[in-house]
Amino acid sequence: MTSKPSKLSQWVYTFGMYLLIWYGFTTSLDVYELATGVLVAVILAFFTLSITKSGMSIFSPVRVMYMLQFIGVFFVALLKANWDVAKRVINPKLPINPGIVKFQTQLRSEFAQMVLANAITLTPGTVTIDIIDNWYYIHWIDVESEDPEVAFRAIAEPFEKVLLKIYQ
Amino acid sequence: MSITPVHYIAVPLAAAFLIPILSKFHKETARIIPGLVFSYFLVISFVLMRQVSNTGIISETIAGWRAPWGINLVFGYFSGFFATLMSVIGFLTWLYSYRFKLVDSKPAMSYYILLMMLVTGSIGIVITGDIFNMFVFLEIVAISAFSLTSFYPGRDGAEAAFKYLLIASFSSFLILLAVLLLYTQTGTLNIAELSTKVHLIPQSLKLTILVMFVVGLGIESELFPLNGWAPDAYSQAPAPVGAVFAGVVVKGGIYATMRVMFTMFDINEMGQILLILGLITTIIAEVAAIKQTQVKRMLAYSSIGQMGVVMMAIGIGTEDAVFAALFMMFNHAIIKGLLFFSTGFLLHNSLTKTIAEMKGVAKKFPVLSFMFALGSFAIVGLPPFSGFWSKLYFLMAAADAKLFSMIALVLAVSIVEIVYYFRVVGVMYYHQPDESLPTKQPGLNAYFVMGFLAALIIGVGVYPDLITNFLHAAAYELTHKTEYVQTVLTQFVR
Amino acid sequence: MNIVYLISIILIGIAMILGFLRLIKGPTLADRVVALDTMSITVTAGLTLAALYFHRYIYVDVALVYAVLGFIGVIVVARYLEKAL
Amino acid sequence: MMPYLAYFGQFLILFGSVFLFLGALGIFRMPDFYNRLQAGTKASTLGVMSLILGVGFVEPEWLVKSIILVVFIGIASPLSSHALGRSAYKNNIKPFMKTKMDAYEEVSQILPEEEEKV
Amino acid sequence: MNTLALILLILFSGAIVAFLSEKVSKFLPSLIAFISITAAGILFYTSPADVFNFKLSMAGLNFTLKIDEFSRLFVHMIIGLSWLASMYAVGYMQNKERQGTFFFNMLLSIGGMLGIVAARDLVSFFVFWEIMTWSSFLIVVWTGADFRRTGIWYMVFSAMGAYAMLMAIMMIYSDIHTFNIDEIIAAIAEQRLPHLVEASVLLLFGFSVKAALMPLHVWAPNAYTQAPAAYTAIFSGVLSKMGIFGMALVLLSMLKFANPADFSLVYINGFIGQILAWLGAITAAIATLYALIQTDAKKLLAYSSVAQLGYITIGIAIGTPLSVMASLFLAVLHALFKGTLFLAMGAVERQAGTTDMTKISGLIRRMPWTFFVTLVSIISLAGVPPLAGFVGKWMLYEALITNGNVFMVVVVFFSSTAAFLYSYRILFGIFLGQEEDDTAHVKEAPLSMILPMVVMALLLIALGTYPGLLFDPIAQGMTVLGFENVTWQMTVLSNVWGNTVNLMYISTTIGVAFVAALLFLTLKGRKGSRNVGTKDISTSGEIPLEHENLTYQLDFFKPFERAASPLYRRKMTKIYDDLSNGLDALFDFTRKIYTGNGQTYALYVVIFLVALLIYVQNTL
Amino acid sequence: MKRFLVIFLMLALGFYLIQALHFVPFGANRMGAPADKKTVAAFYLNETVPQTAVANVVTAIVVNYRGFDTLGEVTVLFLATTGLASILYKRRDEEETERVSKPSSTILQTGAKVLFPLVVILGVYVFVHGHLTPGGGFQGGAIIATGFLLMLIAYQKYHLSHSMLTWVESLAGILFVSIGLWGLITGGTFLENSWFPKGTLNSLISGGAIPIIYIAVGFKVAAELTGVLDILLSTKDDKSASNIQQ
Amino acid sequence: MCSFDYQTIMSISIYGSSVVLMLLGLYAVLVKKNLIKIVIGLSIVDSGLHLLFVAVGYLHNGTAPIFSPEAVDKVNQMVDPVPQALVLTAIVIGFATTAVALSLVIRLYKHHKTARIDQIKSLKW
Ligand code: NA
Ligand code: NA
Repeated sequence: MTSKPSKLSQWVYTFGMYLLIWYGFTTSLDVYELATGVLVAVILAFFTLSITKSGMSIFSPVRVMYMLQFIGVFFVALLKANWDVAKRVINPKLPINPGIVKFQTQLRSEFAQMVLANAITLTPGTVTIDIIDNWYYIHWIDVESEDPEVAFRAIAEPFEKVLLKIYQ
Repeated sequence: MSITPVHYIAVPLAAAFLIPILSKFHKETARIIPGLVFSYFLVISFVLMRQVSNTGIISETIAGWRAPWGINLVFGYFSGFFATLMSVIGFLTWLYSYRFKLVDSKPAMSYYILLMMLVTGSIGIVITGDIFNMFVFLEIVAISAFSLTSFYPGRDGAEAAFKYLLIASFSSFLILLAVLLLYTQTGTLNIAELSTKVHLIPQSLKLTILVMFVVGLGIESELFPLNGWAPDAYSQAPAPVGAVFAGVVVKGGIYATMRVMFTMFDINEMGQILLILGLITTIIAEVAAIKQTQVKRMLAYSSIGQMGVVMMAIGIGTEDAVFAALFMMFNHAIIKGLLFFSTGFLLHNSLTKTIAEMKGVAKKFPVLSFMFALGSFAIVGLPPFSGFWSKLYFLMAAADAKLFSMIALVLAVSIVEIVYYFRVVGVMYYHQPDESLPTKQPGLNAYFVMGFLAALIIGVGVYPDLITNFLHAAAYELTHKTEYVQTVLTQFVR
Repeated sequence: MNIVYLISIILIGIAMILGFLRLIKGPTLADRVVALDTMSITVTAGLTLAALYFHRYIYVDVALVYAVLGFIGVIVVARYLEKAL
Repeated sequence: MMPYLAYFGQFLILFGSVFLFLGALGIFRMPDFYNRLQAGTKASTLGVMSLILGVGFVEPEWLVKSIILVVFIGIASPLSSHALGRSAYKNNIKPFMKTKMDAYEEVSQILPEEEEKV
Repeated sequence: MNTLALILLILFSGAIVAFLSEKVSKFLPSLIAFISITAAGILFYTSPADVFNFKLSMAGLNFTLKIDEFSRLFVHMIIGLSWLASMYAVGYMQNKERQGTFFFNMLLSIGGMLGIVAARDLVSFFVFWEIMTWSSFLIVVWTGADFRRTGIWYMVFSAMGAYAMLMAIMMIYSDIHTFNIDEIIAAIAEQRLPHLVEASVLLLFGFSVKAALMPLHVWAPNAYTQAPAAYTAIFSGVLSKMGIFGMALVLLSMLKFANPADFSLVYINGFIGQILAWLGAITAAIATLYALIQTDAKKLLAYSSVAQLGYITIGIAIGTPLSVMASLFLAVLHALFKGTLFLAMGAVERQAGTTDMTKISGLIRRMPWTFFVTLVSIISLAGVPPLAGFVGKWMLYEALITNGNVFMVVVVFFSSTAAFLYSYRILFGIFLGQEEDDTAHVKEAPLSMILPMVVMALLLIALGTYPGLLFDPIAQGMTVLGFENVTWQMTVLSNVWGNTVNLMYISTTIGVAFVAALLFLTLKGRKGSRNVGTKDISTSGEIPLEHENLTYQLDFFKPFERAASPLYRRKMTKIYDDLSNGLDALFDFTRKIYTGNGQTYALYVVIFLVALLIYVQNTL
Repeated sequence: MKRFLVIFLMLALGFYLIQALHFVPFGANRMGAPADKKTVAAFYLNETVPQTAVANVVTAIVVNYRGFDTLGEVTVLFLATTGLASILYKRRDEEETERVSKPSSTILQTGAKVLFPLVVILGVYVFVHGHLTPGGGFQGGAIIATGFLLMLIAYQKYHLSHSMLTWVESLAGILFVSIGLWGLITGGTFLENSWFPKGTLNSLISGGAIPIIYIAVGFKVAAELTGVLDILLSTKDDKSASNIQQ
Repeated sequence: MCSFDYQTIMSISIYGSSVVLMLLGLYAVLVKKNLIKIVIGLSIVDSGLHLLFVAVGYLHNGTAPIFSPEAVDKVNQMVDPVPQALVLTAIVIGFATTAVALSLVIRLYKHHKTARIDQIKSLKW
């Protein structure tokens, strides 16, 4: 996210998200339900606008496409990695070489950093321990290399690539 | 809109919720509104007591569902006695502490709200007709009491409150468990309906439930060995709160015990046990009291001792004994109130609150000292003060039950009581005063409160019929539960 | 009963037991919390399955609330372990 | 269409419960905290997400809420794993055995050993 | 308005007014007290006898007050002595602080005593008893000198007594559901009172405390000494007689009316009487021993009072017509002479600052009136003819011998002889002998104090000469107790059993001899006396072998004390001290149950819960 | 020694508890057939829908049949916050001592920011649908409070407006009592529900005043629990909870 | 299966776990020295009791007492709603108590510099 979204865009985004969540909970298009949802969304948006960073621009078609791509990439990685975990669990004698490695990210958006961190955490073998000044510290169950570059490529590169596209 | 028992609860709750907002605009509302509520309590008590004497027990339904479907409030002579007593003590306590200068407005607001809710909760215990609702009110009282116990900053208040909380948690646990087991066997929570259904419970389970009630409510009624919390709480709470503990809170516990043992069950099932517990409580408490160096702690142990005697009277279980128990509670409330109130100023600046610090205060505070001495004379049961009559009626009830060894022990313990009260009076009057201790003079409001209590003590002492008819009616109502049950289960006030 | 559900329930049940064993074993508080975290996730799954089995939509709400509370509970303990509370 | 969606849902349920089981097994069998964290929470998360989505497919009316649930778990579960891992590290729970590499040591403020045993 | 109620109301409201009037003027309380008692007295003596009857139904109980012929005897004592003492108090209390409290309590205790003797139901009796007790307690501690030893002991012993009475009252109540004494007596006669024996013993225990019978006497010497003299006269003179009144009520009124067919009861009655009589005798003897070694005149008189109450108890306990009459006679006399003596000592204390006999002497010249009343009272006290004390004692000997209690006669005789020895010391220790330098400024007490004392002294002289003056009311009172045919003559007392004692002969003979001896000694002494140092004992012509100074003032009875030391070794107070220390340790141990650890309290709760569950499930 | 005593006590207590539960067979019907309405439970099951048009019987009991309990319960919470404020009250000069800052990771902070609205909306959903789904004021309020808890622990310096909390809890409480009193004023009983249209079963607008009360309760509970958590979390200098627990 | 049928197992496991929870909590309250642990013990006791509340209301093959559209005809299967209503109150009260307890612990620790209950007894006898 390079430029700060306009106030209105922020409002609409926040309100829309909240109304969406409300609909998710109620799954009902009843007039009263929706009216209640609107009321809730407006009031909550009023109080939480300060913590929202995004605007409506996040829903540009390109970004939505990349988002879908990210989900795809993520699911593939997830399945692959879970297979790995399954093996480890069934046979815990597999070679493990735990350690904590670090690498630098180019993502600047807090949200994007969080998404990346979560993606890393959710793919087995790695847990994001911390992010300090754009450096990720990752607990890696089988450290392949201590070199940040190598670690980055092995752990985060596919995710970051897509995320950079969404949040640029 | 006529006055009904629910006003006892609804009005203070509305006030309690209003105070935090209103005191944002005007700080004084935090102490004025509770005063208005307490005054209104007096009005309610008066109106309802008249109504009871005209038409009998009042059963009010809540939310439009008659018992047992909904919760109901019951106000008869028995509940009315407690509610009125609590209202009066509450009002006096508020008046007494009206001029308290609390450092800033926030704790002051807490103090008055908690005080009001302490009394409201106790009245709730007394007027509710539902056993689970009674538990809720017990908890309202408990939470307010913990906070008030630790009201003064510093470590000892917190210590006392923690012990109180720890032990009171056992009480909640046991009462709740007992209520649950009762519910599983009878399918109801209404006290009146329960009393018609407890015979359905298998004997062994019934005994377990009874034991849980005895222990759970015994904690609230300060029975030995369940009363470790009490001396600490009484002595650490602000003096007027001590008066409320003695005059209101413990009465709530005793009321609950009586309601459960007499109305829900049959007193004969646990009477013997309560009798013996009461006796042991009295003996140990008075023995501990005589060894105290702190005045408020001494008063606390003394209170426990008195409650032991009340419990003995409950254990005897006859109408006369209940009458004596009610009379004792009335006396205890007003006399302990007077003692705590006078102590509050006599030891106002004292940090340690020891008896030694009251040396020769009579020279400086003749009226306060006189009040304390009067309270001492009354509480040990000397005629012509009100304490004498309750003691006499208790002994008569015990004599009727041929409990001579108990009478002997109670009387022996009374000697101990005389010694420690008179010792304090002696220190106050017959020692040289310590000039170094500047103490605050009470205001007119405090004098009025103490004067009123003193007048009551002497008035009832000289002319006990001021209240005996009323107490007889209350005792009759408790020991003949048919009217209660009938009224609750058939009467539907809309 | 659908065989799929039966197998699922058995697997979830075993998962609960295994998690519980770890919860008891520890050895550190962190280990127990991890076990608890896993168990709370498993319970969420179990609740959803129960909603399906009993055919009561409202149990999904229960699962949702359970998931939220379980998550925040773990976060609290984690922060507590960091001595940040 | 409907039965196929339901069959897919049932497959997801089965798949999910297997991973839930594997996750729990990992929690149970793995030798140290970090491995448990790694093995346990991930597989369980995948498992629960799959299972809930499966339920959504079996009962399409519930799908929206299932997705909400899945999204929530998808965000929350890694967060809690991360928080746990971080706090365990700061609480001096060292990675198991022959750790060669600890890049975090220099930047993290590990809490001192408790000086006062109360 | 009922006269009896009015009298009590005057006294009680007078008490409150006196208490409050202190704020107005220091002087006012004493005046109000005097006026109240005067008013009560006038009301009592101007009303016909049958109006003293008062019934009240309150709080579900029936209260009955009635003054019969027996109580009337005591009312005379109470009102008479109180009136004189309150007159005395006006001067005595002058310039003292906290007079309001003093007169408040004084009036209350007087009202209490009147209530006691009038009460015809046990609750009223107890109420008045307690009012009398705590108000006298407040006077005892009024000076504040020794609160713990005097105040607390008095209260503890009083409470023990009162609660024993209360226990007895409750036992009676549990049997017949009434507190009315007449109904109780009727029930006793019909054998409807199973707890009669226990109740009687407990009641007597309670009365013994007030009568300061061994071993319950330890409070008395201190209490009598510490109370201001104006009150001690009442305290020792009539208040302690309330114990005697109660004993008479139980032994002569209640137990005597037991159905004669009930042999066990009659036997027990006799048995209880015997025990009580022996306690009285022992009390008399031992208190006399202690009186002998006192150096403080008030303390000496206090022990003397204990001893005298011992004799009086004997008479009541023996229960024959003659012994009862002797007792009542002695009771009235004791009120007079001990009252006078305490008042006199109060005057001495007020004027000379102390009653310690080692510190003052030779006050006869400074306070002649006081000396005169003291002399008269002491002669009466010592039981020496011609004054009335002799008559009373003689009657008692007679009663005891007739009843076969010969050994008791020996004890009483010893005590009354010794009484002469100790009372003689007051005379010499304070009034006679050589004047001390620092008492030179002492003046005679004011008239308001002298007057009551003189009145009482004159009464004593009158009664000594005409003891019959008292026999009439006593005999009338005794009819209430069932001694119906006791008749009297001026000099000869006779009754249905035919004992005849010619008092006039004996009294005249000994009286004449005594007066002659007194004159002789006085005249002789005036001729050949010379002044020596007050501590100079060589004048008696003997060389002191020991280092003690054996003047009248100092250690006069030291040789005796040493000889009798085994008798003094075991002090009753020591036993009570040990007892109270033991109890104290026990209490201290017990209170440690409250360990302060909240967890321990929680453990108590669970232990108790489990114990109760086990008990209930296995026994009920 | 004490340990053995306690173990013995626990065993004995367990024995008697189990003995008592022996009379409460698990899963047995103790209510009787609902149509009989012999027990209160059967009455509620049978009568809730016709009488109140509330789908969730528990809600009908909590808010209406036993609404008085709920008022008491809300009061208990209110008193807890009031009491806590006084127990942990510090005079202004004491207030300076700040706790040692141990910030959480940015990941958690961002996550909390993202999840917070979701949790709050969930809470609102739960208490608004208290009469339809398993939920209600307490549950919803508690969920909202956990949302605030998340923020409080993710951001150590997260500032809550106490004035706001006070307003919310007081107004909600007043609303509850006022609805109760309205019943009295209109000639009925306290907390009377019949003055409000019932609506149709299983729609948002149903159950008369019950949803309104539950919404009030939801707000009140949310504010109170949040207040409690805030007080507990913000009143520590160096004596943090983690230190006490050793 | 054999002698243990489904109902017995459920009964033992549910009642058993609630009793065990209560007893474990009580044990902690009575034995643990640390104030926080004691408070946790109290909470565990509460939890056991709350579980018991829900358990006694259970009906075999019962369903939640909510007349949602798919369950309007299941009135005979619905579990006892009353204990559920009661337990709600009990939970809230338990929470309030715990909150007050914790605040007291904080204050005690501040003043006594310890959280050992056996060292916090300046009020005794
Ligand atoms: Na409680
Ligand atoms: Na609790």
